[in-house]
Amino acid sequence: MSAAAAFWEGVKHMFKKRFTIKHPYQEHELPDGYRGRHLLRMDRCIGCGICAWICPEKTITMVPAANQKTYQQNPKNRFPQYWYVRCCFCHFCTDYCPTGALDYTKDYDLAEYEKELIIWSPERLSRVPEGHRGYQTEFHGRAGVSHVLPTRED
Amino acid sequence: MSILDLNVGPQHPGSGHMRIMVKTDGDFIVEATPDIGYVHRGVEKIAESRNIIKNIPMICRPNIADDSHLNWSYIAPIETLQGVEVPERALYIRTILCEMNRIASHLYGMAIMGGVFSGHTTMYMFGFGDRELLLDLNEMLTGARMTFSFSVPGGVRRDLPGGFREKLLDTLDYLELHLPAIDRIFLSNPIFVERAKNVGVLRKADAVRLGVVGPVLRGSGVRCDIRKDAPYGVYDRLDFEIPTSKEGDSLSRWRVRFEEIRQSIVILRQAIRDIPKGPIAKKSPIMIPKGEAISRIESARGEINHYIIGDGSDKPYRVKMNTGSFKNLLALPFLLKGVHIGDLPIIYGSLDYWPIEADR
Amino acid sequence: MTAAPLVVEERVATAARERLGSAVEEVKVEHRGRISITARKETARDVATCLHEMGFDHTIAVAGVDYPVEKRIEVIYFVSSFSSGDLKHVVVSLRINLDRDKPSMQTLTPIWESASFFEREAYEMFGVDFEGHPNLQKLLLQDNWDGPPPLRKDLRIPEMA
Amino acid sequence: MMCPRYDPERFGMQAAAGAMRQSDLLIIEGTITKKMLKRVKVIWEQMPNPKYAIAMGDCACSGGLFHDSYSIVNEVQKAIPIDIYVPGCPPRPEALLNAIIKLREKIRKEEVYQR
Repeated sequence: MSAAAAFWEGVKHMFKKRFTIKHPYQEHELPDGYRGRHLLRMDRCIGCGICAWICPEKTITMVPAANQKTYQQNPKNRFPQYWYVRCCFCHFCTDYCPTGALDYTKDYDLAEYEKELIIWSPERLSRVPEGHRGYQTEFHGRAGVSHVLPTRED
Repeated sequence: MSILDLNVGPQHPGSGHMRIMVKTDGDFIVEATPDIGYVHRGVEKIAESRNIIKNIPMICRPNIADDSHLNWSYIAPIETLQGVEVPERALYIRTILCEMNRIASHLYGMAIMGGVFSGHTTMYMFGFGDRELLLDLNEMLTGARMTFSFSVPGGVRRDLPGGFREKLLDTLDYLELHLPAIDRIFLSNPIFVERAKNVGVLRKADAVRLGVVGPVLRGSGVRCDIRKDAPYGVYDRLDFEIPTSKEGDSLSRWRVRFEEIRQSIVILRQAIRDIPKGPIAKKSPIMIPKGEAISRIESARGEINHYIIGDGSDKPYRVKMNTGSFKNLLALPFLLKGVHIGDLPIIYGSLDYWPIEADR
Repeated sequence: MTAAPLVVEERVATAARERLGSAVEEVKVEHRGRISITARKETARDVATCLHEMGFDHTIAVAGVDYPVEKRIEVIYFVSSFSSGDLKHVVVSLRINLDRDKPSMQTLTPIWESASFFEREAYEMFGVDFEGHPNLQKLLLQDNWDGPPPLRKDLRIPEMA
Repeated sequence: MMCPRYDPERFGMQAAAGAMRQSDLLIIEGTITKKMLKRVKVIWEQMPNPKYAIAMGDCACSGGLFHDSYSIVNEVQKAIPIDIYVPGCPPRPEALLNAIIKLREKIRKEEVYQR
């Protein structure tokens, strides 16, 4: 195996299909169930705080909804607020939420200039990103406290 | 004879921070002592303060190139203590994720430790390019590129999504076609062979005495692989060989990793072919009964052990985490004695040493 | 998992019992591939040499465990074998109990050289002093660490309720 | 991120691989332990002005998963002025590229003497 063969191997790749994705103009298509930012459905959240309990980094704090909006299914008026600088995107909160109020989105671009801007209030979390398909039940663990997951025939 | 001190600094193009304090006499290394701990985050201490589910993301972080093995090794003692019977399909899905991870981790190692350390940029581009395809598969199966936290005590968190089987088989076909190209430009490239042959030779007796594990051990001719010696999961039902080579030099260690990629492709094809139907998880409480257990899992960098003591609460009493890189570190000072300074990156690279996994 | 006949494990256990006799407090076969031997501080070295001759040629882990209630620190050497064929799946855990205030024991590095970094880590994290260790220095902690050995139960981190 | 799929050289970026004196962007990727903090400061001093820093990943921004460890520095911005925080564990390569594009906008807007 001479050096020329090795060199030719590299040169051969000049004529092959380009592998680079020109990022800002071409997007890499993310699969369903990609674990990006969370999506909160405020009409389902009962404020039980299991998501805050199971979070490994204590990212989630329970805060009242803004501008005195009340939800009848959430008597204590407590909603999860995420501090994404600490979140490891393991999505145990989404799996353990008993009412399925949390969901996966494909939104991953959360960089900010200051740390405080990365605190996502419940209202900001409940904004649905465009092109979001509700695959929540397919991937959602609906595990309740002990994580038994639904079986799904492939 | 003037002994000069040389710091192969904590930050270098390799992965993670680790300093080697080298004493050189002219161009030859008299003595090299590794100084580690620059990425020591105290995983074992924090693990005692969180319940077993909260620990999973943290236990997998020390080696993000090889996340699923750390996860399985942490879960195994908990499952033996809890006595929960993991369903067949979950074991098969774990095996699929682990073998995909082994290929991605070896490609990462060849790209950074083999390519960048010996200035071979094409190997770096080939290795990272092919690894991207596997990361796409990881995204599809688990939702994350490298850090899955996918196994929980009692099973796995998701089932195989639709279309995963075809995409996996296509990726494996492409990899099988592209491996000879990687072999031609890297392993059989006379320039790299000249640098890596008979460099950093670790004979069989020294390898056993120093207790090195994984591809470093198999590169020295010791046929030892936990997947064959103490089979866990479904490895006793899959037939594959354990590649070893006799010489024990840097090139043979890379050759063993390269052959292991081929074996992992064979394993993946069998696993995806005869994966049974059925549940993917079993209900298991967040609690460890009293007792202790140690697990042995073969990761891409060698044998990983987790020794967990449970005291009946939901938090483990003691988690002792032990990774392949920490055991291979002992070979570094031994191999670097009396070696030309130019060979240091090649020898250090051939150990595929991952400082974050060693410091924990 | 079918309860395979623990032939190999029984053979190793009985061999250990005869050759060591009094030096060993207890030899127990836990389950497939796991044997635990409890030895005293003084007899640790010759138990180790006996195990080494039996074929257990390297350590896969050395774990320190702190039991503040019983006022003891337990150092566990997990050893296994590369060279001999049928011992490959067996892990012997050699347990040595030390007093918690001044834990010190003879180093086993001359017998298992693979234990040297493990012992340095146990020294740093638990304060166990290994007499005769080639270079017993700090391994992982930062240079000016002044607190107690971190893995002992008396160093509490904020989250410990 | 430096791999062929998200080629950053299109943005005129190259991994300096240890040549601190020629680089002007320091990406803190991952946890800074107390032992490593001294070295990070040494690197930061060696870089020529104007210089910028990105805290990439949870561990660099806020300690992330290991926030209560005994050997971790939780707030790196006390030691080094951080311009952009990129959450994620680890963040996607595209998230880092978007952060660098955002940093370039910030550089265009501010004058150099403010550094």
